[in-house]
Amino acid sequence: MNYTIIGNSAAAVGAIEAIRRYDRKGEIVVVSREPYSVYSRPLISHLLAGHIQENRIFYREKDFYKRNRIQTFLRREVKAIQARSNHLLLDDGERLGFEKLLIATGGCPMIPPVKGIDRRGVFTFTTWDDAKEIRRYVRENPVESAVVIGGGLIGLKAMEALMASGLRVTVTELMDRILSATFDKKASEMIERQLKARGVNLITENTVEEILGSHNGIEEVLLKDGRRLKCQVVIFGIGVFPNIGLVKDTPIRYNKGIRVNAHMETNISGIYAAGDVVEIPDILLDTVRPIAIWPNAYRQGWIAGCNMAGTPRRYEGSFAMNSIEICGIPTISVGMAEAPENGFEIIQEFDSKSGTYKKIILKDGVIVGALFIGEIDRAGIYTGLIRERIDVSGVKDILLREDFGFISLPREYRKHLVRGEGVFL
Amino acid sequence: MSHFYEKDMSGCGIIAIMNEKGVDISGERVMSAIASMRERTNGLGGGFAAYGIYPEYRDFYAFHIMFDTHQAKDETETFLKARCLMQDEEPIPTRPNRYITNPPLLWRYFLRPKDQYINGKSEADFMVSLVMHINANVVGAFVASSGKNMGVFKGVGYPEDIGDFFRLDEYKGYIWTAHGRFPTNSQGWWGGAHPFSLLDWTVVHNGEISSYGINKRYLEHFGYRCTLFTDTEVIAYLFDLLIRKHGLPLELAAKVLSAPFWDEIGRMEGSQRDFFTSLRIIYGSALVNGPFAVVVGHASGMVGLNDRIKLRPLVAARDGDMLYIASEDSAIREICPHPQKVWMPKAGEAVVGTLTPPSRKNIENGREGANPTSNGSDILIGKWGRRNGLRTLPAGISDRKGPG
Amino acid sequence: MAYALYPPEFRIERDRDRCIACQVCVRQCANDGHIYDSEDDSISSDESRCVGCHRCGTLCPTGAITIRETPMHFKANGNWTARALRDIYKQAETGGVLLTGMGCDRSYPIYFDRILLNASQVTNPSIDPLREPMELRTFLGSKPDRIELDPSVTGIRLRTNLAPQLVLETPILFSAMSYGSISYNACWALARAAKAEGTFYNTGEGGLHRDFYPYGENTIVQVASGRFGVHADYLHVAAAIEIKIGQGAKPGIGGHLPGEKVSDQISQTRMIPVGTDALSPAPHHDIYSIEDLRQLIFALKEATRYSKPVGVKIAAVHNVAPIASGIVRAGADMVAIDGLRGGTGAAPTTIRDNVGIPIELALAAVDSRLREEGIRHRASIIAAGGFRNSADVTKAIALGADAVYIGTGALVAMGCHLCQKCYTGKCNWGIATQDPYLTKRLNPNIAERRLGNLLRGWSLEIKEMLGGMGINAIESLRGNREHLRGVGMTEAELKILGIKSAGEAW
Amino acid sequence: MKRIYVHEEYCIGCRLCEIHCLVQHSRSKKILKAFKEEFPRAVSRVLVEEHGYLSFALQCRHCEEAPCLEACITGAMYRDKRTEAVLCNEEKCVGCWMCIMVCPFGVIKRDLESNKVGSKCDLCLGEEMPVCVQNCPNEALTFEERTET
Repeated sequence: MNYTIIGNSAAAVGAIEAIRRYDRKGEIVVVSREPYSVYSRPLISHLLAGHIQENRIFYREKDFYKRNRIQTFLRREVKAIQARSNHLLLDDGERLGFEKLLIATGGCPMIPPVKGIDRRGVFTFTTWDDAKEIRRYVRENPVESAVVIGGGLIGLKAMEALMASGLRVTVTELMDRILSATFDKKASEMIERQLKARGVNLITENTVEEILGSHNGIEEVLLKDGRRLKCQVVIFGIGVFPNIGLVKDTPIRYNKGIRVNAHMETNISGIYAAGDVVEIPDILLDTVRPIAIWPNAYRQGWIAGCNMAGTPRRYEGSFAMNSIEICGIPTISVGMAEAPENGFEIIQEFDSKSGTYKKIILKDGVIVGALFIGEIDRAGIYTGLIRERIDVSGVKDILLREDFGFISLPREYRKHLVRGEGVFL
Repeated sequence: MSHFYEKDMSGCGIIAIMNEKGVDISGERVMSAIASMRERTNGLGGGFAAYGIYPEYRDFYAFHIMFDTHQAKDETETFLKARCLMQDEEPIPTRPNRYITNPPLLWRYFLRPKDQYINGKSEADFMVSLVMHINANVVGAFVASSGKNMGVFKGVGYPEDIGDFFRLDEYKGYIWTAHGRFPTNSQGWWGGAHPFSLLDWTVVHNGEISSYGINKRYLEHFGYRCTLFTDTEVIAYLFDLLIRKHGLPLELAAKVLSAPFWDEIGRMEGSQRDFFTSLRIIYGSALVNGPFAVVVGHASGMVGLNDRIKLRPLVAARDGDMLYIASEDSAIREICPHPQKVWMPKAGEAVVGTLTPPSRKNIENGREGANPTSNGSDILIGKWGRRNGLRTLPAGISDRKGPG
Repeated sequence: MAYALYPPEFRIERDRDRCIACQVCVRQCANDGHIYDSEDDSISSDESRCVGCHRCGTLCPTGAITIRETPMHFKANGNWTARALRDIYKQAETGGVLLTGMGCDRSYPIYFDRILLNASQVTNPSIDPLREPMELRTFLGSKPDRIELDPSVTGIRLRTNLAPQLVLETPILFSAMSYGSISYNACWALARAAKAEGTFYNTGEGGLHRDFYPYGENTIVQVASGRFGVHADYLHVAAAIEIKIGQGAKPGIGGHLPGEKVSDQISQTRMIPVGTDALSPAPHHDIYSIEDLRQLIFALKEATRYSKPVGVKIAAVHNVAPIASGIVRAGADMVAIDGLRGGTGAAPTTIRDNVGIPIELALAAVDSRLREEGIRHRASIIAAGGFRNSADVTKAIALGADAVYIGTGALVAMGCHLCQKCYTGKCNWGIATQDPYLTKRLNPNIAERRLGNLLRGWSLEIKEMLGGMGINAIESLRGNREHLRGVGMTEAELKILGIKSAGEAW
Repeated sequence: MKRIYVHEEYCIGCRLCEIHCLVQHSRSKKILKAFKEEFPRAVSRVLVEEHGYLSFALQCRHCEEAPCLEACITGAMYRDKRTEAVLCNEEKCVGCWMCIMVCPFGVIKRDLESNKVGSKCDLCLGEEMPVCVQNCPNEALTFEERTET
């Protein structure tokens, strides 16, 4: 059996490890645009900030491909998927036949229509190369200040990295607050206060309209409200969208992302897709949408891999969740950060002294959202309750109490303890 | 009689010979057999039991009595004459023997109870009560034997000397048992020598009875008064109780004294299992524990028996109508060089010699049982005899065999 | 009470160098003897609450805790001992009866410790139980004094129809301990151990929880003066029935299970309302005489169609021998005699410590009496009351017991430390309590294992002792007092025990 | 695999498991040192939860399909080949707390000093039995290989 995988990140690794679990012989081919052995994209901010050395960015051991007997086509780009004939056409014209195909091409950074984005000093922030280039540029040019476009997770991680490298940083956010997608107002305020305290220049309800400068670099940016900001670097940190370029003009169906069934298989049998490139059921919002987070990517890859290797497994769907530490404040947000309409119950707890904030959102006795700022220990319990749709109305009042724990939950749910089995997330 | 209270802790030699057809055997033969086991004795006691020696008095109880004093003799005779017709009385004939010194007064009496004294009791029970009374209450008097047409001759010395002293070469009987003692604790007292006897029961015994304490109390429950001087007597009394009073066949009585182990009983089939379970439950206190090899004689036969793990030697042999039981093979070959069959009875397996035609009802039951076609709950003596023969001994027994 | 006139009984010594303030002691003490002070992260003691159960010291991971008797705080006085004074102070405070638990702890002579066993030398080979069969199997029940046979043409038929017997693989049973006085887990462990080791446990007067019916064939059910939990199923499921007349720890005294211990489960088992005191009258109010007892014995035999032995348990009192004789003649198949040192869940201290006689003397007297009367075979004797080890058991059997009951010994095997506070219901070892915080401290799996180990260990030792005496079946030791010798006893005591003095040969 | 099983009906809430776990993961592995001399004090990797008289010890379940393994962005979480235990390679961990976010048992704790996964049951690799099991006085914790899933 031949398994071919386009992409080389979490979903790809998940698939490889699943395939090898059930099929030790089959041939596995990985085609990746990037030249590197599998590495962890979320670590690029740590790298840029100098928190870690390059050798620590690798997601798996050096011998990962060798041990799993994988034929790699690195620094090679797939030009086209020939779904009918089960072939891939590579940039150099080479054709690769496949029996099972996994499309794990991930996402691409969003770049809004801004004039002057081709100037030197303008970067995106998703790949190791991005990080390397930013670093080189900052080292080789007289750079003092930067503008980060986007007050979401990526933008803020980029901001942190740049501050760590000694730059003055401005963050522009279109909405009225940062992290509007993952936090509620109070949480955003808490972080904003911290950012300002650390000298970050936050500009909300505003964005860059044009990047001005000369051939040898950026001099300033022009904001929507006409203001101008001196800076030498501009980074787009808005977010990513599914990288579905490849499947356009193929019979593979897609919407925002590639559409897959519970086996992570596309409408073309034998062709699977996983990771940031797909759209999957959001079990909280009852919609199908891309949820571009690492744990999903790996698990989808794993599920796809199982099915490709002939062991049927179903993907349960997922929901938004994120863990991020900003200015040393750990935060976790799972599911909804704010109640969309009435009919939701909210339990919260705020302690300005310790700077902690906890919030649980319930619908019909079931948790649909949890938000933790400052204090995140045991947050996973709530994630589990959301995932398993456990009715917690019985213990509502103690949900956020110090001593709330597994013991407060129905015995049936505690069966995990005795059985010692894992649960899936 | 405090010196009477001794537990007989002795290593000994025993020999028993019998002619099952009742043909007479001279005392010489048993004397030479026991003499061959001199090594097993230390001259502190020897004795003989002989059956069929008083045919002319066969209807009278022959009392062999030892007296320390004339006063004891008078007291005893008065007591007896008051209760019995005394057909005859005489000193037991002896001849001088340089090794036999200061014997007690030795007399024998041929008695029949006066009917009016029996009142209710069986004749046998009445005679037993006389023996018990004399042994317990008449200072210096001891009834050595009290059965019909039999007698016990015993004293302090090597058995062959005792035999010579009592002129046993002049007696003829169809059963002879003999005993040479090696006591570890005995002041030489004539009464302390084997055989021990009650009515026509005689016991020669090599061993020590660890269960003495409870056997004694158990017998007391049935009116036996173990005033006697050694644990050997309990064997005589137990046989008397089980066979004469409870009507058990000899072989079953042997199975009470030397009971099969529970795991062996567990391996028996239904009715046998129930039978032996009941037997052990009921007669637990009659189980004789500790090392012993014993020959019990009585008017109509004899039985040789080992303790249940055979801690003392016992050999048996057959030659025609002759049955031999002894501590050592050599003793048998001394008088029967080439027996037809020689065997080492298994632990707890009775060697039974029976006088034919039998004279005891319960023996009949037992022997006729040898017919293997049985139904349900019948116990086939022959059958469990064979089963017993198949018995596998627990590990570690064999090295406890051999001369003790 | 304003203040106590006497110092705490115990002193809690905490080695500060060792204490790591882990609070195990705080969490384990149901009496709040240890207090955690979060301010300076340290632990202090309230010694007035310590009952000396040693739970804290046993579980302390650094061995930082020692519990000591408070050194004498009263002026020394041979008559007015600290104990006497403390009792008076307590009573002066409360005006009530002083209660206690477990068996008499006064220093009356323990005759077992003055009796020595025999062994073989030279003339009689001792037997190695590891290499040769050694039989402890014991049958409890009435036995005929002779076997009845029917001669038949083919052989011999057994006519005797044996009365029902209990078969024990070792002559040790677990004494009556009621569900209520001890916890569900404790009862469960006893039942499981009895089944596993081929012996019996006894429900006491607490009825039988239906969960334990599967252990019926190893269960002796008690019919006591309160008649708690007695019904048809109760009698039918059991292997034997025991009529409880008295108890060594409190002869002539009834039982009292305080209402707070009568939980839902217990109320169902005892068939009384939740929360009501369970009071067992001192006498059975349908037994005012021996003939009344006979009626109850036969009522129970009738009720169970003569399918199981019926026994009677009495406390060892001065007249025990004639009483036992009467009980046997009244038709009991077993007589259990509970001596002075027998345990209890709750008894007035003064009764426990002053009423009754030691089991050794009672047992010997009863065995002798029944033999004198020629009725020893009609009933089995079970001795009870303070058996501490296999030697006690062996000596009791040689004195004449068919088997022995162990209660305290079993509890100790399960973890009891004899603090004698059973009646408070705050047993820190999870045994004599119904408090769910505490009952789960007794893991029945562990308890069963420990009980089984105890029985097996003792059985092995008994076999060794038998082998040493040259005996390979327990019935040859039963009542065989020749293997006992006394030391430091008066003629009268030796006479009652029916044993010779050490130094006397056979 | 051999797992730690929890029998809550026999947990007596003494927390000796926590104490011995802490000691096992201290520098000296000596109880008095660990508590009195080592600062910061080591962290127990087992957590006893109590509610009324109910209590039990909880530590990493070493899930068959472990959410923390899937969520770990650095690959620091890995499954030990021999024991199948889920372990954390502190060299690689950067403290993103994804594992804490997804662990449904809430048994992963932060080590605030190193800002790494600090407290994560490692089944006491090297010991023939985890110390929490060894030292549970009531056998409320057992270490068994169970075939049934």
